[in-house]
Amino acid sequence: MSIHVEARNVVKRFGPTTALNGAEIAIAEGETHALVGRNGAGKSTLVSILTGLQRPDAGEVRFSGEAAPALADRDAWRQRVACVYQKSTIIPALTVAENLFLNRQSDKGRINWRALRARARELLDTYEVDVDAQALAGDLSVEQRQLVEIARALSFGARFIILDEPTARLDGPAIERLFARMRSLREQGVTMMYISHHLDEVYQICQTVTVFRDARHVTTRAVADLPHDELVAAMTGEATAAYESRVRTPGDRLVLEGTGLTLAGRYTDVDLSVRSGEVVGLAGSASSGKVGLAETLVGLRRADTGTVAVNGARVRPGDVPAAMRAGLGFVPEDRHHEGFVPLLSVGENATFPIARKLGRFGVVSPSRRRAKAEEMIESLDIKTEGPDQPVGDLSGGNAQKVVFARALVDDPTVLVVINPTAGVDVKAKQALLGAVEDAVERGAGAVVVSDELDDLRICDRVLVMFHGRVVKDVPRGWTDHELVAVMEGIED
Amino acid sequence: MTAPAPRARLARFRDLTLVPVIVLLLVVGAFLDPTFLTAGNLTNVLQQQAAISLLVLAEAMILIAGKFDLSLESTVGTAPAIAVMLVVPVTAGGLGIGLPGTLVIPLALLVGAAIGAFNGFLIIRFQLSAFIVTLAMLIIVHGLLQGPTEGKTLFQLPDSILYLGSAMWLGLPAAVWIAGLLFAAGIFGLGYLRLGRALYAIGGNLDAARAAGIRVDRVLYGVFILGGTLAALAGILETGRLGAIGNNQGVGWIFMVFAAAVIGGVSMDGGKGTILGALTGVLVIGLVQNILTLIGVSGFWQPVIYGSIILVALMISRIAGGKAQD
Amino acid sequence: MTAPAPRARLARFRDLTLVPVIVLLLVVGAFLDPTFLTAGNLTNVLQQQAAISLLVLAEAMILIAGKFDLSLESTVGTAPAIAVMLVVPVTAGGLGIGLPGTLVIPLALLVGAAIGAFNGFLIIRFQLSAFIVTLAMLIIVHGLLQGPTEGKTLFQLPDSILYLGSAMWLGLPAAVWIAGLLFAAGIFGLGYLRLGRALYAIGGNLDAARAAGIRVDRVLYGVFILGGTLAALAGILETGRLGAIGNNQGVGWIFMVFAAAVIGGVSMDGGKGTILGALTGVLVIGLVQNILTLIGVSGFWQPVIYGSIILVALMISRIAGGKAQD
Amino acid sequence: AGGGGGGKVGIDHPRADSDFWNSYIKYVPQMAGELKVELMPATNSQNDVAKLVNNVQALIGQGAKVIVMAPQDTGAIANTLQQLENKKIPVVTVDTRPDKGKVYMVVRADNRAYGTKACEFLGEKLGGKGKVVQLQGALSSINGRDRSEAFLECMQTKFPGITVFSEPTEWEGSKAASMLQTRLEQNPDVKGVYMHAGGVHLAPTLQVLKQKGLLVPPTDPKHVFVVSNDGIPQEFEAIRKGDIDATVSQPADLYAKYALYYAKAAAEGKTFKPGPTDHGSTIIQLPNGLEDQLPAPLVTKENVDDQALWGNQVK
Ligand SMILES: Nc1ncnc2c1ncn2[C@@H]1O[C@H](COP(=O)(O)OP(=O)(O)OP(=O)(O)O)[C@@H](O)[C@H]1O
Ligand SMILES: Nc1ncnc2c1ncn2[C@@H]1O[C@H](COP(=O)(O)OP(=O)(O)OP(=O)(O)O)[C@@H](O)[C@H]1O
Ligand SMILES: [Mg+2]
Ligand SMILES: [Mg+2]
Repeated sequence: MSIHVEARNVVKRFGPTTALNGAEIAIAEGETHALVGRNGAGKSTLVSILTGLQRPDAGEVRFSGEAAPALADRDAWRQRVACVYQKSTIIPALTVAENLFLNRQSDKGRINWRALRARARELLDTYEVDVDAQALAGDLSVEQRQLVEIARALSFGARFIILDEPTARLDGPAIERLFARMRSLREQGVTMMYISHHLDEVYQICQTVTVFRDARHVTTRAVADLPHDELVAAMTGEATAAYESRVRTPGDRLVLEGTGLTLAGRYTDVDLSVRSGEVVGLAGSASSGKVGLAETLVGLRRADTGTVAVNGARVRPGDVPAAMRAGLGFVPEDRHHEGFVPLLSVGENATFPIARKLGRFGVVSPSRRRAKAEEMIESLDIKTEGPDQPVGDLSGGNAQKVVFARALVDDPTVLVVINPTAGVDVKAKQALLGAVEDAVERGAGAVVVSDELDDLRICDRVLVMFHGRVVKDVPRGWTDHELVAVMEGIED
Repeated sequence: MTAPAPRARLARFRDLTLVPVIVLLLVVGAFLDPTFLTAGNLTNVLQQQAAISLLVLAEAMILIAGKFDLSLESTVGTAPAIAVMLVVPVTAGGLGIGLPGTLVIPLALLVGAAIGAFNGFLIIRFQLSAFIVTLAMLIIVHGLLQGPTEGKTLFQLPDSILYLGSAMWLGLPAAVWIAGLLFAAGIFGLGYLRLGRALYAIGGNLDAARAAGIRVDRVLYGVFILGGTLAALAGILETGRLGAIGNNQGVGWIFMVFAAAVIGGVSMDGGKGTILGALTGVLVIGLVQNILTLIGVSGFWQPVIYGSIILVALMISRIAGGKAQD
Repeated sequence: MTAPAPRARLARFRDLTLVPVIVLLLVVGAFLDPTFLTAGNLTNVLQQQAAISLLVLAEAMILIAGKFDLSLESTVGTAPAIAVMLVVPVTAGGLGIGLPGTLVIPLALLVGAAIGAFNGFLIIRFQLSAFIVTLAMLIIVHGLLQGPTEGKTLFQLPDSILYLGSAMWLGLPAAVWIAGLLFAAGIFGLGYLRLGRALYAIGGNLDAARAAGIRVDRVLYGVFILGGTLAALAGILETGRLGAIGNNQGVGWIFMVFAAAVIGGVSMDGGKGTILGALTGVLVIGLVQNILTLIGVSGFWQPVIYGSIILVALMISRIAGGKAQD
Repeated sequence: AGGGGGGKVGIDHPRADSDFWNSYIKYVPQMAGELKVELMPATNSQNDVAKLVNNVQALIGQGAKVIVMAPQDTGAIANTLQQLENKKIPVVTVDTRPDKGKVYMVVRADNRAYGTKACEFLGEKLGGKGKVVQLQGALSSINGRDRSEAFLECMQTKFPGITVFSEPTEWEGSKAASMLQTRLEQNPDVKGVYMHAGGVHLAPTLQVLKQKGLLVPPTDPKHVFVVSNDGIPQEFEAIRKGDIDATVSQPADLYAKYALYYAKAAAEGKTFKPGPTDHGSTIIQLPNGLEDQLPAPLVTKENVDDQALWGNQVK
């Protein structure tokens, strides 16, 4: 088998950080090649170099043995490689059709919008993406946007396609559809590079896997020859046992109660209660309303009807500070959107909810803040230069830990976490789930909202939502298949 | 065959949220003053707005591309003035270089383009804040008019620079034709050309535009240069209309330019808005000015009425547009 | 126990990138004119900058919170003028309401606060673009000075409003003390108060601030109201310095205010910058003005020199700051 | 149809932000009543020649037969004057003299004479030596330039021993105060100030002098001689108190009166010739029309209470 794409000895620095330090990868013609590594290992940086967005400080990229085209020659790059980037490249103010054919709306001259729409519809149909070609991309759900990006990447007809964490925001059936598409592309001889933190996906879809650690290449092996724990060990540099959820007995005290909650278009007539020492999962496929419900519980949204009580006291609807004061801590759905202020320090981001306790008369004492932050950095094992480093400079997993720190800093009696491990590497995932369980062992109640079955395994029971209603209360001991069936509404 | 989806159809109408306002102004104007609805008066409104509308066109494109240019207003006076000074003798306020008079229009456009290119250079190459760079440039470029003229008006102008702003073509001022054609070109270009669509992509998500193979820097340079050139053309039209270049030509326009673009639906945040919308914004501002003049509102209170109308138009386009503005 | 990380130490110095510029200006100034480095002249510089510095303080806070206020400059004239008109008799240009003269300062501050609150209302409640709302308000608020005064200067002022701008305390003008104290309060407040840090959070990521339990709307209202009040106080100081309220009081300041804030390191994009940095920006602008006056540069060319110095300061803070500006 | 014959008079006011022009604006309807001129609602071009052009177009559209205007930018009005000439609409300009284009009459005081008068007054008071500061208006206005040039010219020829510092203030009180303060710091021996516009410069100048302890009677050797320009009531008040020494009274009332007088005459088809007039002024010939140069008296402590001065009539 010949080598289709090759990166040799690539070095890339961003100021003081070295994102890639002599990294290599060689991808054989026609294979689906996984690239895995912990957050910040340099995977996305390699992607931007392989797609010609950034110039390596040293090293070279070769396609089928030839040197890569000049950086300015975008057309040449696009004939060689198509990509779904980790960061969205959808332009919200433009229609889906235009996003699909950005900068190639027409060959030359006037754009024929009608023809463009037709082409877009055809493309969306081909990849079974159920999206209106004329809708504004900004009106799509995160999942739909992701599908549009994938359809666009596939549409170039390039012989090499890179997918950087495409499944981080997809639910089960959507992932299956994507994999089906990838398999058929492979049959047509297309080479792919696939990046994901879901290692089971690597086993499902890839033939070869390359592991990066600390900006360097560690190993490249056939997937079939590499057991799961060896792969994790290669990524983390040490042997790591799979996460074992702990057993506990929930207490009797109701810490969180939602009664008769309805929000038009999102969820209808939901009752929910969480006891101290209990972890309740909220699951459901796309648009089931679980996130909307969780956001209502924490005060980010206001229900049309119904009440939320924390520790027995009713909380003013739609009032985050009130919910926090009542003893609630939470991790929002999207860390970039609602999780942290990138320019502010780790210490500050982590201690906002307790700022009033860090000094008198409205003053925040920097030394007390630093002390508290160091405590949180220690307990959550956040990899940072210190409490004064801006969160924007941290890798995704560590930023997510800071968001956890913010949720946990006030010793909440109720913890609501939404997609707690999105885009987070194996080890960080364990740390974060462990943090939820620690809090619960200290007597808190927790709600875990997630699409990932791994996250739901720590739950004492899982409420499954379907089209805005809670359809089933599944106790511990479910199998993947059972739970997915309920989520898809196949069985009730 | 296919009915357009409701959202997209709505988006198209969003360009036209000011049309009811324009109709209302026409009715109110006709009611308040009999002269208002005459062909003569409406032609005057168009002629008076012709020059400033070119600035709105330029600013709308720059805003859509996600940038900002305050210095356009200074170019309106400085570009034609420098061109004239290169041409006329010292006795008429010239610099004594004495280039041929026929070159004056290309020279003015060139000066405008050079100012735009310099803005682009500072903003794109040095990655400085567009607001503050063009604010400094607004001051500097105006100084480049004041300095050599020592504050004096240039009134001995070559005939060629006066022609466009004062000629009539087919019964309408040439300036109106020119502005109309350029707006038509703008509507077409930003609606149907890849280059025009690239502005939306750049303003909407710069990294995505770059990833899609759009030569972002080149397009942005182009937009700043085009903006400066249009401002220079606006200056040429204004020079022809007024017959001389005063030291204050264009000064203070920029606020109206932004007001027109924004009430016309162009977002200050980039990537949103249309040239047609910007045009309706210009017309609203022109009609309001004309009506206030006709009914003779006290000059002291005019700003209050004027500002309030901008606020109301803003609210209308906010409510009709439905989304928070930025 | 723990040494600050290198990053943080660098960030602290970033506030002070203009310090070398200030030193350079002091050296150059001393070299060009012997009067420059005298205590008297430097005191004058401080006094001349006192009023505008309060606007810079206000604008810096508003910018850090991710918003924008152009209308501050109009408040400088209008707030004290309305207060005076409520107090003085009709013959002195008053409205004939005749409130007691001792109320004039609280009244002026109240008017400023009300203007700020109205800005906040439109921007926060109606979610309109801050740039364009405050642009319209700039026009309207100035009209509220022009309208009732019919363009006349208010000469007969109650003594109380003149005091702060003209008194000397311990050998320094009272205005300098006031501005100094307020800047000290601003530096402390934005550095160490919960409320001050909330501004950075809101400007840096509004949704995250909301999710962190900060009452975003309330804080933003507060910042607009505080901004209006500071502008009114600036107006009071200026009134005392000039001895009358002209129709142009404050007009044209806003550009200098932005220039000072931005070269001082405050980002137009929110969440970045410090009050100390903004203060260095004010000082640079004040020293440049003073030097240009002392050496008697031709008025015609002053804008060019002035704008160029802003550009250079911008580049210096860009290079020293290291990051692209927005 | 109103009292007089000939038709409607359209009038555009140049700006609304100075006391002088505001007095003028107030006199206009009063004088129109006295002279029985059929006046249309006035427009205001707010110191913007582009607005002036628009306003004139609107006035013509509404049927004006004569136009009265005060173009602050005297060059950029040329085309409009040409159009008005083509339409046979006579134009009276107030205060400024257009560089090009036909005018029926320019009603104006001699701004160069203002500068010269101020120079002569200060030169004599200072005994031909020392330093004076000139607070200029905006450099782009012809009146400002005329005053400035005449003042400098006169100082150079008649009082070469006097050093003049010229400060461009853009008609802003704030700039005037800062510049004067800085200049006094640098040259504590400045003994005279000429202000181009009492409306904006008076109060700031007095504040600066007060702060420096220089606001003392003329008998005191520390006294700084101040000449203002405009003739507003506050200047007269300051002269009476001895705070300033003189001002040039710009005749706001006569501007209004004779602008309308000539407008009416134009509407009735009357013509004028160069030479002395019946109201103590002289008409001179310009290349593009005629100019009536109204007297602009220098007001000092001696004549400050003269009731004929317009500044003593406003209340
Ligand atoms: N534009 C940039 N400027 C500065 N640092 C950067 C930039 N891009 C990446 N980095 C840094 O380079 C390192 C590698 O980042 P990269 O995004 O390649 O990691 P990754 O392996 O894709 O991680 P993840 O799994 O979280 O996506 C990180 O430390 C990151 O903070
Ligand atoms: N901002 C919004 N405005 C209006 N409707 C929305 C908005 N966000 C989501 N929806 C719609 O509300 C419904 C429920 O959304 P919600 O996000 O609560 O579901 P979810 O279970 O979290 O789905 P997913 O797993 O796909 O995130 C869906 O139909 C979704 O399209
Ligand atoms: Mg990545
Ligand atoms: Mg969701």
